[in-house]
Amino acid sequence: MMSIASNSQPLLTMTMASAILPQLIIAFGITLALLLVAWKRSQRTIALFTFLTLFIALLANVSLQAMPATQVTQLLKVDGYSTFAFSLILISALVALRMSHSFLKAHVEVHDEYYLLLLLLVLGAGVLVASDHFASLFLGFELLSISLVGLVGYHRESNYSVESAFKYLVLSATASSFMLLGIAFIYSVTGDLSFNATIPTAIYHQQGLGLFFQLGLLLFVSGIAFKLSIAPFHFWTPDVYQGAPTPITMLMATISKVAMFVVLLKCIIAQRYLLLENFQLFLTSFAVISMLLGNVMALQQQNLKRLLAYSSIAHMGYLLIVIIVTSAQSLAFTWQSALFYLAAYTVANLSIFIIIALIQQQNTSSLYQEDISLTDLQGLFWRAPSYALLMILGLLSLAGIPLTMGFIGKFYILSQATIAHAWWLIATLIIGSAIGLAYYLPMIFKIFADTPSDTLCDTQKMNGKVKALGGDIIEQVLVYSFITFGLVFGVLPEVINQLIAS
Amino acid sequence: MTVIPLFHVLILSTLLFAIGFIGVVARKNTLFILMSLEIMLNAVGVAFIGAGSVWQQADGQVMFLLILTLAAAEVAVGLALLIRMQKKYRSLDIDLLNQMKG
Amino acid sequence: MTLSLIMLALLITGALAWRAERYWQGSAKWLALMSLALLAITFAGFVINYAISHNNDFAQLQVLSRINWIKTFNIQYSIALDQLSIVLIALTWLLAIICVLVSWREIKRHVGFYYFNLLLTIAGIIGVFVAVDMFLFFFFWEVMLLPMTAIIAIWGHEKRYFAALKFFIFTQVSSLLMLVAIIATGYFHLLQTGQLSFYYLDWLLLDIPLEISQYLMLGFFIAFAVKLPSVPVHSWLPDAHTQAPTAGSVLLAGVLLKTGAYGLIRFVIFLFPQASVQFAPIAATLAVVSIVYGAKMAFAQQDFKRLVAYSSISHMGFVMLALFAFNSMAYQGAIVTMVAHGLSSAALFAMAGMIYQRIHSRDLADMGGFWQSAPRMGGFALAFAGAAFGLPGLANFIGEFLSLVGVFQVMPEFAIIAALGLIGSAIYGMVLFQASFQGAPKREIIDLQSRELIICGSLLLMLLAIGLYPMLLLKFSFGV
Amino acid sequence: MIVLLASLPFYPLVSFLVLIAFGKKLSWQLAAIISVSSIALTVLVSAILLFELSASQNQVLTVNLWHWFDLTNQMGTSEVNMRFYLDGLSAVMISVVTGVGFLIHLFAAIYMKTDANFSRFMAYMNLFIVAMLILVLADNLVLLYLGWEGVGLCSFLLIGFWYQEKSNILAARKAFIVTRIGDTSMVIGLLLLFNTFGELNIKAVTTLAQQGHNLAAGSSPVSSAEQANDIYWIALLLLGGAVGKSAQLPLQTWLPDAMAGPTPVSALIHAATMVTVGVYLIARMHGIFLLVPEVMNYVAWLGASTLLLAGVAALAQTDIKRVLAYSTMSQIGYMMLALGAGAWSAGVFHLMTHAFFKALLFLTAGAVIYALHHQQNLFKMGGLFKKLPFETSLFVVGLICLMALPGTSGFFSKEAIIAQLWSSSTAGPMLWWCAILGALLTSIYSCRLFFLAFLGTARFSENTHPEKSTLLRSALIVLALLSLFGGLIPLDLTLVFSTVIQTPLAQLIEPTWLHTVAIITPFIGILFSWFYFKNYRLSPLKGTKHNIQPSKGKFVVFCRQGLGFDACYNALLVKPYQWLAQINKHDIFDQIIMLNAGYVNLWHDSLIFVQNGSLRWYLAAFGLAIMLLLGVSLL
Repeated sequence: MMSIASNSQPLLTMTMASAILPQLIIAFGITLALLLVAWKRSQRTIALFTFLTLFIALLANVSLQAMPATQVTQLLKVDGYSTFAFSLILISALVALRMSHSFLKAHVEVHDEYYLLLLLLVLGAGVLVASDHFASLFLGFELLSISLVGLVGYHRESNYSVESAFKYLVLSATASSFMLLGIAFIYSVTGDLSFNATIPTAIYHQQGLGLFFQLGLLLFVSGIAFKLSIAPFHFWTPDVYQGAPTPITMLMATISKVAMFVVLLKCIIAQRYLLLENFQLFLTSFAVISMLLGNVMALQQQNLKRLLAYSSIAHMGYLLIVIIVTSAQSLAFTWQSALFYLAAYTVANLSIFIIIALIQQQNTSSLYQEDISLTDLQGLFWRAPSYALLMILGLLSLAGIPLTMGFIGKFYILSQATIAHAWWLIATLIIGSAIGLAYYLPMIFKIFADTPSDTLCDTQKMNGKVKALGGDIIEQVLVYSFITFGLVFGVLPEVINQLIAS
Repeated sequence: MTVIPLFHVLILSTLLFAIGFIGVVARKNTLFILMSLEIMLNAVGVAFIGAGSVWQQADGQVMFLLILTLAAAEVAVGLALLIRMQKKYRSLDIDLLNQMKG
Repeated sequence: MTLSLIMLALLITGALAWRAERYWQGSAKWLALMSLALLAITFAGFVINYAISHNNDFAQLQVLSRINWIKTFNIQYSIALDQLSIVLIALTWLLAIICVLVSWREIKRHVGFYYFNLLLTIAGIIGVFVAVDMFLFFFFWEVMLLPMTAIIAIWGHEKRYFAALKFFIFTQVSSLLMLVAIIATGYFHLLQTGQLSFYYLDWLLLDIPLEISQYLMLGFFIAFAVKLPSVPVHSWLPDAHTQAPTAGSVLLAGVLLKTGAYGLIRFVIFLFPQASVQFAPIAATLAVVSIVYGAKMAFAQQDFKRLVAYSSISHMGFVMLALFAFNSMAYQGAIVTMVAHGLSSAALFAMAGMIYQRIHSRDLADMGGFWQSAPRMGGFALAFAGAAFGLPGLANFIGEFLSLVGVFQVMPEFAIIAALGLIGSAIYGMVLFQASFQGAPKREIIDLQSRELIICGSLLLMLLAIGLYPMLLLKFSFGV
Repeated sequence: MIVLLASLPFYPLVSFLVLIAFGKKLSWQLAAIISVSSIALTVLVSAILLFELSASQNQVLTVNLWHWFDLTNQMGTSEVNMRFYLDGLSAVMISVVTGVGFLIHLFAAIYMKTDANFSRFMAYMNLFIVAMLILVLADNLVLLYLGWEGVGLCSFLLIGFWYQEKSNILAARKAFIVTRIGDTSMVIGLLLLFNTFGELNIKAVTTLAQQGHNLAAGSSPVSSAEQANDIYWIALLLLGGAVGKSAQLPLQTWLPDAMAGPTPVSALIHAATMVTVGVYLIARMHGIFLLVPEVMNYVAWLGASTLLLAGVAALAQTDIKRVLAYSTMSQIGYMMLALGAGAWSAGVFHLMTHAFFKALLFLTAGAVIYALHHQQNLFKMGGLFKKLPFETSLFVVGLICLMALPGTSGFFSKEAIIAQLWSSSTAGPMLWWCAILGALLTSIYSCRLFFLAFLGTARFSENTHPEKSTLLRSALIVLALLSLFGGLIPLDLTLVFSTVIQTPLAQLIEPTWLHTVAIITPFIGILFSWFYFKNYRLSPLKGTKHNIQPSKGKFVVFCRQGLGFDACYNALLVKPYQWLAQINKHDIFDQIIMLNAGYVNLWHDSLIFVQNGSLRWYLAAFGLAIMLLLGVSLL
């Protein structure tokens, strides 16, 4: 039972520092940003500065890939998996940063808090991804939640922002207190807050205090499930996704999901919670409900963001299968399938949200980018083929159709489930993806549908319209790069497998 | 100094937590919801302190310090939102916040 | 290697056609036609000189190339050819050219993108017929669906979205079951030989105990039963056919149904022999029910294309019955029926397209007495309806007779009920022909033009050739 | 010479293709010349072939065109190829088909010259001759089946030639589907046959069956019993096919409706050639039928019952062509009776003579109808002997052959059949009496037809304009001569039916009065109808205007509609099938699946209700979920 303060080695050796270099870069970035704000208040510089910090952190993180797993103080442990997850997070942050330019231009005053909150959010996620101790988990969780509350309610004038911010605040506060209570009960029984503490297996089954352990475990998992928007605790997701501005919804859908899932997986594997059979029961019930509920509720959604919220609930259900069926000897394979699926899910969501942001840019009706409905997609393919192609790729990837990363992700999960003979989970997955097709495909058909004004020959119409869809060179580059990302990794997933396999 | 068994501490914190949770669910005024959130967090603090003392480790108290900072941050953001809600809706009734549904 | 190049060429010419259409009108269809013809010739040339240089008659699977694709699962990009796939690919080439000819004047919106999708579907279908690695097979199996659904959804008729959605969900759900079966067999291979592989030839050496192979076989069977519509899961076909554009339904009926039958042959009967023998009675009942049910439903239809769609369900019921009889006579009958059905249903759908172009309706009530104003079209329609109900001298009769002889030796009572299906086919054949071409002439329609004559003429010639001299085809399927 | 045999069916095929390709452009004369000359050519070639046949050593000519396909079963593979096989029986058939066909083509060329798509008509007639020749010359049963279906298709096309009227289409469809039922039973027969003998070549099958039979007599009973049972079923199924095509009892309802087609069609297809195809099949497969006497008994009884039924129905008809149709049905009943009784050559001989006089009757009826501006109702004719003397005399010739008055060809063939009935093992005295009763009925309805149409007063006002063209009349005269003196054509089919096993059991002593009764029955019939139908033939007394109405009696109307067979088939088969099709129009399976989709949408609506946007409800749900999970984990 090693307490934090009393140990002889120096607190932070060189190897440890280099291990958590990306997180350190972002932390210094935040402080420098605060100083920058004091020195010269202009939105362009703060945006550029944030871009630089994130970019350098990404470079540092990628260079970390080859590094063996190192324990940085008792709180953090950086290994191949966390670096891959953190690079995913940094990429999504960069894309969100790019997308928020147009959104912020709509208001006159300078928005340096926006960028600060963004950096804080990324730092929180970084801490979470590398955490190895309940305290660091708690720190990362809170950093993430509080900064997200600020970002969700960023627009003062929009009528939804107060409502969604408040809903998110109250619900995330309750969830974190549930989680903390859970951690407290676990701590009270096991006596050690770090993940890889050796928990005597006897504890799992003894009455009395053991009961508190199980209660604590349930509370802890429900707190995390809230953040991952898993079925019974998903109620906040549709409203907050719709209320928040699009770049922030993109962040919520990708960064918070990736970070939370990685930390949940680390904690469950390290603490070997799966030995408890009703823990297995909780997770299976979570997975089945969220798979069915997410898909069914998304069926006739008209608002795109609400639809994507429900589809993210369903996808978290698919991901849970990876945890349920994991077994001691196939840990590496579990990590590989989980991270690949997360990568596919993130790329798909990023591509869809990029297109939603671009569409919202040009129709000024929804200044605060809340209500983007299915009819806005009408005939997008004939107006802007490249945008439509990216949207279709994203949707196909979410639906799990070959040619896209989503399919390889689903293939991973299905192979894991078949090895573990989890036939019922496979059946739910198949039914879920069948229902999923019932709302992904109509969206694609809508993209191909003829716009009512499509009388004149479509060739001239196309040239005229693309310019109108706006988006200067960087957006075009972003769109084309994501198309190539989606296709290349869809057809040749081997590239990512190397990255994960450490 | 009589040793208070861990069991009692945990029961106390669960009860306190339950009170806070009911406060959050039942209350109509947003201010009281924030207050009940505080109660829940303090209940967790109690549990940590109790656990820490049983295991003779400082971890419990360190966690409690962290919880306090969290509570402070949350309340700050909560009150800010409260003010904006007041300006926008002219009332603090939580049930006004239900435009987004379906 | 040339086979992958052919598929790639199809993709590239598709994109080219799409681009070319933007600059000068009408170039896409010529480009598509030229590329299809050229690639068909290259394919034929490749097969012939491969046969000569390696002097084998493709009786066994000739593996053409194996390139590592996904190392973590030991998945290779491996393709191979044998007699069955050559026959079916030849059918695909022919029907592809027919499709381009049929949609010459019918497609007016987004013409370039249409030909892109058409060529992509053809590439997908050829991929399905040549893929030997199970993952690659599944990959092509799904890739084939995407452009096909796009064709139905974008260029279809009034209820096209519903039909495209139904078509996609039906096939997708059943192929997910197949994916689970593929993975399970792959890991069984790992269990047995310690090395995970999805390679078809490795799987052939596996001996899986019956109670496991039974379920694996079922996973494959359901996916192929949906594609080859057998009764309980057939309801996507009539909708997809009625709403698809003519070329779409020609392709759908002509070739996509054959991928189901091909899958049955290669991945159910050859891969899990004991399980399929044990499953044979159930499959035979399903087949017989779909023969009789298809014929009955066809009789009740008012829509020209829906009637022909139900008739294809009845014909494919014959194929399934013949396959599950496990004797070489029935197997040859199945192959001839597949090719014959491909040609005759493609012809009937082309005919439906031509009628639709003239009177903009598919309802038999609007038709009537066309023979008066379009005698040539009437003649061809009679010949194709004759082929549909198994008139001897045309290809379908040979297929049906061979499969009936084969099935009779193994399960006589099923053969007798299937023979009753012949009466059913005569009834709907009569209804189809008489309602549209005989009776009091309601409207004047112009007779077949030169392009349409080429289509009908070539198809009729093929049907007659196979009908009168089936050795053309039969010496190809001795391999079993 | 072999090339001649191979090329026999190809002359009409060429003319068919020419007519189809350039149909519209050809004038009437040119089209007529092409089609009739091609049939003339076939007549010439078949004459040469007949001569060659008699010269050849074992009276058999075969030619192999090309290898069609192979059939394999456990006994090994047997080749099925396009081979023509000419022996005594098929010689008779091709002479009938081409000879009578040529005359009918000649008649049709003039009769149909005013029709708009004349060339299409002649094309179908040629195609019919092609299919008929293939059927007759086929050496294996699959090729026979090809001809069989081809003939069915042509009869469908020709019956529904005037496809503008709805009734013609229905008649054509009915004909095709009813014959198709027969064909399906024949296909099943073929399957069983191949399964037992492993061979579909007719010669080989008959020899195998014989060996099997002789062997069975000696060897173990097991294999023979099972094989005998198979042979029983094969014979029965082949009989089903024959019954379908030759419009015998169970499947005869299509023949009367087939009269909707033009008259030359009824003459060629529904009198001379197609309907006799069933008889040809049974004659050709006599080797099989001989082994199963019970089936031959069924054939006999079937023939007899159709004979009587058709005779009774013919009595009640009002349309001249329907009377002839029922008379054809009864004459074929005679042939079936003959085959059933084992009198093979007599049956085939009657087939030939029947072709002559029935074609003559139909053609003259056609000429009469043409003269009376397409009036087919007997009760609207009358007194024609004054107006159309030529047609009347020909009709009389036809009728006396039909009634088998001594000296005519009908007499020779019918007497041959009746003579062998009494003592044959598979028929018997009972059937002999049916045959006599049938002959009586035939003579009665013939006289009724003659009196109604030709004697009595003219019950029509417009004047007749008979077709006077010499070609047409010469064709009719040739036919009349043939039907009068056809009986003298020497026909020795002993070689074909050599395998007939002489019935070992003792000859039943035939009573002497057998022949006399057979000869005098037609005269009794004439006498009876002379008195019974008195008012039909006598011109009414001056001043009293009485026109004869078809009797409305319930029984007579019942007979007129083909003794209720039509009605009961409609009620039992057609209506239920249509009803079944209509109720399941929207595909039960489809609805089940759509039900699931609906169910999911129902789920969607109820769940959306849960997401009602109020924060406190979300929190309550949060707590509820935890309580639930806690409860579950405690259990």
